[in-house]
Amino acid sequence: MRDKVKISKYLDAAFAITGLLFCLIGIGVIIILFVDLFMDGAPRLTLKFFSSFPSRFPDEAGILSAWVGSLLIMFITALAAIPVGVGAGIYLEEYAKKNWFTDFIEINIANLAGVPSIIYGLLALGIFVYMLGFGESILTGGLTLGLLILPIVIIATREAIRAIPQSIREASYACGATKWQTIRWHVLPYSMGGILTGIIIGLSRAIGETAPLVTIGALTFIAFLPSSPISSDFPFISFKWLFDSFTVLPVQIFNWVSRPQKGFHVNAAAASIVLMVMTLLMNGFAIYIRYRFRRKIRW
Amino acid sequence: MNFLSGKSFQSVKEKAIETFLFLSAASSILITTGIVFILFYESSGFFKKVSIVEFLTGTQWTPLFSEPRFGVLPLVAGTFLTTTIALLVALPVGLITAMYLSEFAPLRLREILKPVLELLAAVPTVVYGYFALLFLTPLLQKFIPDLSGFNALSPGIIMGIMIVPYVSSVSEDAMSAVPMYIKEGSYAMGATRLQTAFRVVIPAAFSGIAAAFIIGISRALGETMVVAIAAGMMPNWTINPLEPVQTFTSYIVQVSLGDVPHGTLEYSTIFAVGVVLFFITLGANILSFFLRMKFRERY
Amino acid sequence: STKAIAEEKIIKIDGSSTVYPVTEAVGEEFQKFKKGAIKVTVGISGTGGGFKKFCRGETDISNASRPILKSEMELCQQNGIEYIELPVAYDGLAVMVNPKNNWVDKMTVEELKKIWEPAAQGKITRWNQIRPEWPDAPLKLFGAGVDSGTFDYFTEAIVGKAKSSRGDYTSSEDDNVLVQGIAGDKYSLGYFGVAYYEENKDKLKLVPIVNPKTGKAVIPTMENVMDGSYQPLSRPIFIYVNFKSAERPEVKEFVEFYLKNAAKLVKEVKYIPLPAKAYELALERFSKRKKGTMFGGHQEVGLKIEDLLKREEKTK
Amino acid sequence: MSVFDDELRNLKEKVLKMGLLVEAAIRDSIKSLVERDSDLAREVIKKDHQINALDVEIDEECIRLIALRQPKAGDLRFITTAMKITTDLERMGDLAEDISERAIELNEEPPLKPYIDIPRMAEIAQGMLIDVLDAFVRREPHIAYDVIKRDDEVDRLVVQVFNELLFFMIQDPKTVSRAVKITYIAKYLERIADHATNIAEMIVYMVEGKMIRHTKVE
Amino acid sequence: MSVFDDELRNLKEKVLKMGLLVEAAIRDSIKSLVERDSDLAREVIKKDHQINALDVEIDEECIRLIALRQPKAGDLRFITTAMKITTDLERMGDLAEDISERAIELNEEPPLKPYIDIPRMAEIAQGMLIDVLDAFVRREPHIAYDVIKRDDEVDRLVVQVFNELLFFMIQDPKTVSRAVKITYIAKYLERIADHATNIAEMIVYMVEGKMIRHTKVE
Amino acid sequence: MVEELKAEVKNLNFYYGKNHVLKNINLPVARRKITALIGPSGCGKTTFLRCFNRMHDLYPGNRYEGEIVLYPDNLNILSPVVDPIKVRMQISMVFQKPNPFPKSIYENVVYGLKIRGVHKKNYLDEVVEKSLRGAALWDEVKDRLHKPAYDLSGGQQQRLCIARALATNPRILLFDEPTSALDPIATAKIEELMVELKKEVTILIVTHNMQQAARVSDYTAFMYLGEVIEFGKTDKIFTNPSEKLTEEYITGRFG
Amino acid sequence: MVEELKAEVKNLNFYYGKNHVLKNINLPVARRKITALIGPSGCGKTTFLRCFNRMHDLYPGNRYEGEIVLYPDNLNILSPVVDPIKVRMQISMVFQKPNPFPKSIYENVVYGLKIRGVHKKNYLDEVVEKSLRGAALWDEVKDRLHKPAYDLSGGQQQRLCIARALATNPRILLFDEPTSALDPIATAKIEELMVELKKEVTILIVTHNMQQAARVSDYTAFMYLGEVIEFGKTDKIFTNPSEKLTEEYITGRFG
Ligand SMILES: Nc1ncnc2c1ncn2[C@@H]1O[C@H](COP(=O)(O)OP(=O)(O)OP(=O)(O)O)[C@@H](O)[C@H]1O
Ligand SMILES: Nc1ncnc2c1ncn2[C@@H]1O[C@H](COP(=O)(O)OP(=O)(O)OP(=O)(O)O)[C@@H](O)[C@H]1O
Ligand SMILES: [Mg+2]
Ligand SMILES: [Mg+2]
Ligand SMILES: O=P([O-])([O-])[O-]
Repeated sequence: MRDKVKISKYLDAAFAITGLLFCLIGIGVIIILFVDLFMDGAPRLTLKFFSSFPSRFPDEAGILSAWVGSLLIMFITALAAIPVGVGAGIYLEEYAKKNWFTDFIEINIANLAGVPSIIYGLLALGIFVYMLGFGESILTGGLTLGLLILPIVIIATREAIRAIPQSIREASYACGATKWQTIRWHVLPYSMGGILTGIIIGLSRAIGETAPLVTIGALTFIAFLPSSPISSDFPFISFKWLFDSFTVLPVQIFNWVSRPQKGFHVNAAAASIVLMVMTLLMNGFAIYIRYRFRRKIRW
Repeated sequence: MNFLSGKSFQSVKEKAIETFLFLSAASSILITTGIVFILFYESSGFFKKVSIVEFLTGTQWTPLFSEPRFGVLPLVAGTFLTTTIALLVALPVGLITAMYLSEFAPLRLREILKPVLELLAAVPTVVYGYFALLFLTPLLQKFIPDLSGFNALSPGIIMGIMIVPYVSSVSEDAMSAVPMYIKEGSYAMGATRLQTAFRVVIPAAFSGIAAAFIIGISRALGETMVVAIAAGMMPNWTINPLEPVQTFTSYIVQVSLGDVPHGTLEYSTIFAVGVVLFFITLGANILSFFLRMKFRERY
Repeated sequence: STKAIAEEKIIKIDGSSTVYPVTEAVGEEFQKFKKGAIKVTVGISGTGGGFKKFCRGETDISNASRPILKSEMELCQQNGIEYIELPVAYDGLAVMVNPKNNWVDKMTVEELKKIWEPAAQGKITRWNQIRPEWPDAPLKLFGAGVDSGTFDYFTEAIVGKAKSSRGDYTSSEDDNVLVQGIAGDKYSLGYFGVAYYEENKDKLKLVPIVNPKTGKAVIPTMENVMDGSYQPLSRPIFIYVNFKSAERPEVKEFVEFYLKNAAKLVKEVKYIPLPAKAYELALERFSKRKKGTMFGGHQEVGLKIEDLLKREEKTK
Repeated sequence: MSVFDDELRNLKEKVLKMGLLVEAAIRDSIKSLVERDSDLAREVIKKDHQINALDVEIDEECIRLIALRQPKAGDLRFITTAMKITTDLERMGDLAEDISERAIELNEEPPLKPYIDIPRMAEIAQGMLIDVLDAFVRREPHIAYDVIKRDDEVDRLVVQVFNELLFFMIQDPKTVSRAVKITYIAKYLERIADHATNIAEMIVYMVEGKMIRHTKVE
Repeated sequence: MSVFDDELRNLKEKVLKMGLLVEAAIRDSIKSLVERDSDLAREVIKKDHQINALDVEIDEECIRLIALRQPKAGDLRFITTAMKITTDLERMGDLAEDISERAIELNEEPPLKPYIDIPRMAEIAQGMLIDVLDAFVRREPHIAYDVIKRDDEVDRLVVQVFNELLFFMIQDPKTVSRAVKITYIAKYLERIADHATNIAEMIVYMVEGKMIRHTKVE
Repeated sequence: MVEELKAEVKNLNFYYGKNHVLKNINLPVARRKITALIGPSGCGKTTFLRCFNRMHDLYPGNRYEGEIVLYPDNLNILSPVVDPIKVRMQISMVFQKPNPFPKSIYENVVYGLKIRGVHKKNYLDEVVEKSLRGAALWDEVKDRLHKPAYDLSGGQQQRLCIARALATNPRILLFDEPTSALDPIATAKIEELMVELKKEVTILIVTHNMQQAARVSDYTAFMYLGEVIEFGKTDKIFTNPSEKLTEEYITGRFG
Repeated sequence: MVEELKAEVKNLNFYYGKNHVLKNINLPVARRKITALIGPSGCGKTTFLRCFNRMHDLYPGNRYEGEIVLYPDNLNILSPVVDPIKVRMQISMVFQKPNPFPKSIYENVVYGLKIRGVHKKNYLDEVVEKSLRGAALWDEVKDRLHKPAYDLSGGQQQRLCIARALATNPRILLFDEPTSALDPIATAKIEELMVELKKEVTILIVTHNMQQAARVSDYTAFMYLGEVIEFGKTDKIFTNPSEKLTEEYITGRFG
């Protein structure tokens, strides 16, 4: 028995080292990736790179239209996915009765989360581009990615809501609150951390997506910015930009990378760094929010 | 206070909100319906011309050649290969990482490691694709001289690494959710950390881990850009990971980006492939749903 | 905002990825020239994808690495779309091996056909099956994506039938990927656009192709392509202009700008310009609003620039 | 069978043991008087400490049980009753001791007259004690009620004895000292019966939960 | 101040009240004897029910407190002591009643002799009772020890009274009936002192947690 | 009993779907007294208590039969025409685990009013002070009303929940095992508080802890298998219950 | 006290990092007796108990000073050279919340042996029966040994945890508030069981419930602010404690 104990202890130690090693492999990959990209792309990371349009000359090409496009697309994506996603999450957790239909919705949402992004591209192509005639516009792109992250938002919302103890809800009801008051005053505020995290994780996934946008035709040379949402005439707000064409960072990267000239590959590396930093920032923000809310809300 | 009150403004508002939320939840069904509709509608032309039997049993996939063959099995093989390799990497690494993080790592280290590992999921997939092609493949070729420049192995591994955080993060959440008092029960019996992890924590967190695995599988099945870039786009009826292969997804991007006239039989192949892919992921997700139902955590 | 819309002048271009760099360069210059007053967008959805949109009237100009096909012509007709076909440059297909390959001096069309025809699938797998004196080593093949105009053209030119090819080779839509493949394997052989060779001279070695007519082995230099001696692996690429859009002054101005500056810009993006005469003829064709295609709705191989010009002249 | 039940049974047995010791003491003290056996009387006096010890022991046990077991309802009534019973029993033991003391004193003098009523009273009182112990053990309130009724007979006898002895004393002053002592014994016996009555009343409380003490008064 | 503390204070006050009633009863009964005031004696008898009522009330309260409050340690000793004290106090009340009864009887006959030792004994016993109540209220064991010591004086006086009366009776048989009654009264007072001693012993237990009862014996 | 009644339960039956959990319950609830519900686990105490504020309406499939009449209004609060939300305003509840909202102390207390649309600062301030004083918490928290409620200790949190329940000026307070998550000292505080509170409101308390029922309540109902087996004054129940089952339960000889 | 000792705590100090939680504790542990630790929340009872099986070794920054000597071996289990895993084999623990592993009843019981590499079926079967009998659970579960432990009721789960603890044949059993999650009837069962168990093993129990300490233990230690204020026979402590603090605590006049 002595030996067995010893063996167990050795195994234990060995596993600890293995585990750490595996973690380090993952981190190593990130570091290698980043260093690799950085060595290629660093020289191009100048202000000009951000303020220039694409060009046939690698040195002059920049990502202005791409990052503006990415931001606008993210805006639409968020606008589309957040209310619907959060609303669906709330409905499923707070309102839905347990029956075959909600089971069905549940399986359905889990499934949508697993549907390859490219299939969303096919869907968007059929629905938004052709059936609804939105064209290859910012609106289409945003809605497509919105659909793509909708399940992520729904699932995050549900998880966050589920973490709220029933006792809190009952406390609210016992004070005479209605269902919506309970949701509005308690469920939503307390799950906000989780929901926001889910949204940001979703957006950071969306911002790196290439395939679905490629299928709806985003790979575009655009040397100008979408029209301004503020116009000089009444009603001073214009929605024309929604229907403007767009490009986004990953698509730009994909484009550059398939060009023959070395210079474009450098650009691609630089743009990749930008994209990565953007996602890293978003993820960092998500982690921060999670941390903040975890600290603020205890049951 | 008047106890007896009829339908008030309050309850009308409640009802309206509930309706909105219900519609949000139902949107997921709408999306699924949309996907199914588009896939079937667009592939109906294909299946009118090509028998399902040939499609599902043929071992040659050359839909774009002058003498097209529509056997989807090479794509199945390619998808299977890359997915399997990815899972061979992601599941053990993810699980071990999760075990390490939840049971072995000091709290501080875990707080750092976990978000850093999650960054692996935040890297744009295009970047991973080139990483597999330009970094890993040449590296592997040093050890495996037989390895083709395009192969299933390298993107498989990279995909594996890419989905490690999905697996490890969700598994770790499930393992951390196993209450400390159950783990202490094991330690108090004289168990080592490893014994506790394997014998108590993993069984207790089984459904969460299973869900993590399914997420991993879905991701691997649906991943597009990595395989499109590094696996070679060669429909190859093989299970040799050293050879180039083509997956469902890479076929879809290939055609989306390519030259095939829309509305032709060739074009409709992507929807046929989409249908297959959709049903495979659907199957995985339904499986996961029932697994979760069956192994609901109870402690 | 009606004013804004009135001011908005956008030229929408989509289509072939092969033609994309040329059109992009033109678009860039044109916008500079117009100081941003006119906006140009260029997309990539492949020649076929481009035509699909074009024939639905969604784009003003379509990039094409091959002439419009029958089915596409019908589609355009259904939607009442008429077009003007304008050649803008030549694209040479290069056959490439690894620089460490010291045995291949040149190849004939027959040899290439022996390698690439569908019958070769699974059979022709070693170098010495092509020429016995070549090493007994595996033959690793790389080729343009089966969904590309390049693939169509290569199969047509070598095998004799478009899209007729063996399937057991590595293909990619992204030619850089092919470059990597060939650069990474001593026993590799592949084909793709010349521009990629130009950028990766250190990693690749060009294979001279024996011109079946002259019997001379030539490599795809700009001169050889332009003078038609690099045959059959060079082809013209086109833009198609929507007839109605051409009425719009900005489109008209753009197309004219395109043809006038093509010679210079094509070279800049490592493509092969048409002879100056050809551009003049094309301009003329445009100014006359010459509708329709010069091809019968199918691909043709071995078209020399002279032939093209002759046809152009015939249509005058 | 829980620990607490064991402890309660234990307590009950102790109370019973104490009761039986008291009963024996009463019996012996009367016997020592009737049979003029001073040794027996001294024996009774000597043994009283056993009763006293049990008294303290039972009290401590009761307090321990209350402190450690938080008895409620029936159990609680049982324990508090036990605690109060011991006071009565102990007092009965003391009274037996007192009877014995008087017996020793009386035995040193010539007998005044044969004891008739005193043994009769003693018999009743003893019977009351035995029955009351029985009622305690069997939780039987009817027996207890019955005991309470018998107290009147004892009271009647006391008056009778007192009057008789008064007569003696007035007739013959020499008997005064002895007669007074005998009236004392009668008084002691009356007290013993009173205590038995008290116990009976407490048993009624223990079993039925109602306090019938002092209800006759008023 | 918790409810329980309130209840305990309440209980204490009730015990005190009962004690004071008993003290008054003793005082009045002796006064009725000495001053030959039968009305006062009847008053005492009439008032005994108050004491009895308090006895039952305190007992019930104690049981209630044990059942509802799970007293422990000091509190528990306090409550059990209160429960036992009432038995003694009630008995003291009964004895005062007995004294009154005897007083009424004696008052109907001519006085035998002026009472000297009886009031003296009564004074001591009363003092013991008052002190013991004081000890109870102030949780002061020293006072209790002091009370215990004084019991001997009472015992001594009883013997003295008894001998004196014996002398009377032998001398004059007519006095027998009265003298016997007076010896009874002395006995009653002795018992009262005994009960005060008992109470004192219980107070020692209550405060110090040690049982000193019966420790003199043996 | 001749106490004034605050409520009366008449032939109450309750079903969780098909599960018949409360069986024909009749119970008077004396005004400004504490009535305790005791009984073995699963006997339906919580279920019964939650009928009083119609908490069961929150979950589908639950069904009441019978009446709970509230006096002096003479209103059956189980009647379907009665708005459960209004019932809950009048009959507040304190739960087993302290469940303050993760907001400030102040916000917790005024919640019940705010959802009723009361927003007048002065008035709210007043209510906060009054309720916190009522819950014997004012002195401990008056300097940090706007600090998070979760910084309070468990016992303080539970008193905060009581203050929250008091803020809407309820007529009846329901306590469901309010101290089972607290240590003995905090428990004692809450118990004292309940005794204090009954000067103003009627209290119903469910407890597993018989001692607690004994300590605080005026009346006790012993429930078993969904029925009220015995109901009476608490001291009677604990010193001398009428029913054998009750006796067995309170002396721990049960099951 | 002249009982035979099973263990003796000598000058024990314990630190959570810089937090000095146990202060110079000395305590004899009588063999085959139940020793209860009581005291207000946060006084260090759990911390103290968990020193006995070196549970604190699981978390970084914890530090012991002093000795816990185990008799008759005369072994200081806190000594750094002693393997905590071996200590835990000898000194089993039962926790506040029943914490069976999510496995079958059988697997739960044999867990301690299996991790020691014991796999002989016959032997394991024997141990399972013996341990379950020891935990007074055998009759209730003998027909479903291979069913999930989570299908058992709370009280049964806790007894299963006791059986699991017994399976390794420990010399000391540690109980940390073992019934605080159970209802009174299940609690009574566990208490009976503990009394039964002390025929074989030495038991240390932490409890918030003074009544419980009173009911089951032979010795009681009252702890306050990390110190043992009073230690003695349980009946002494509950009827007549020597220290004022103890008296205040057990009569509920504390804090
Ligand atoms: N939502 C529900 N659906 C169906 N049955 C339920 C539900 N909630 C409780 N029950 C059942 O109703 C009965 C009464 O439950 P309730 O919670 O009222 O008991 P309780 O007396 O409060 O028990 P405890 O003391 O354990 O809290 C139990 O048998 C329980 O199993
Ligand atoms: N992991 C820890 N780190 C730092 N301090 C701790 C830790 N665990 C407990 N403490 C502190 O040590 C002291 C003793 O805690 P412990 O849990 O032993 O108390 P306890 O007597 O068991 O209390 P309870 O009755 O509430 O369970 C407390 O003041 C607590 O705040
Ligand atoms: Mg309950
Ligand atoms: Mg603890
Ligand atoms: O994109 P292509 O049509 O030129 O292959």
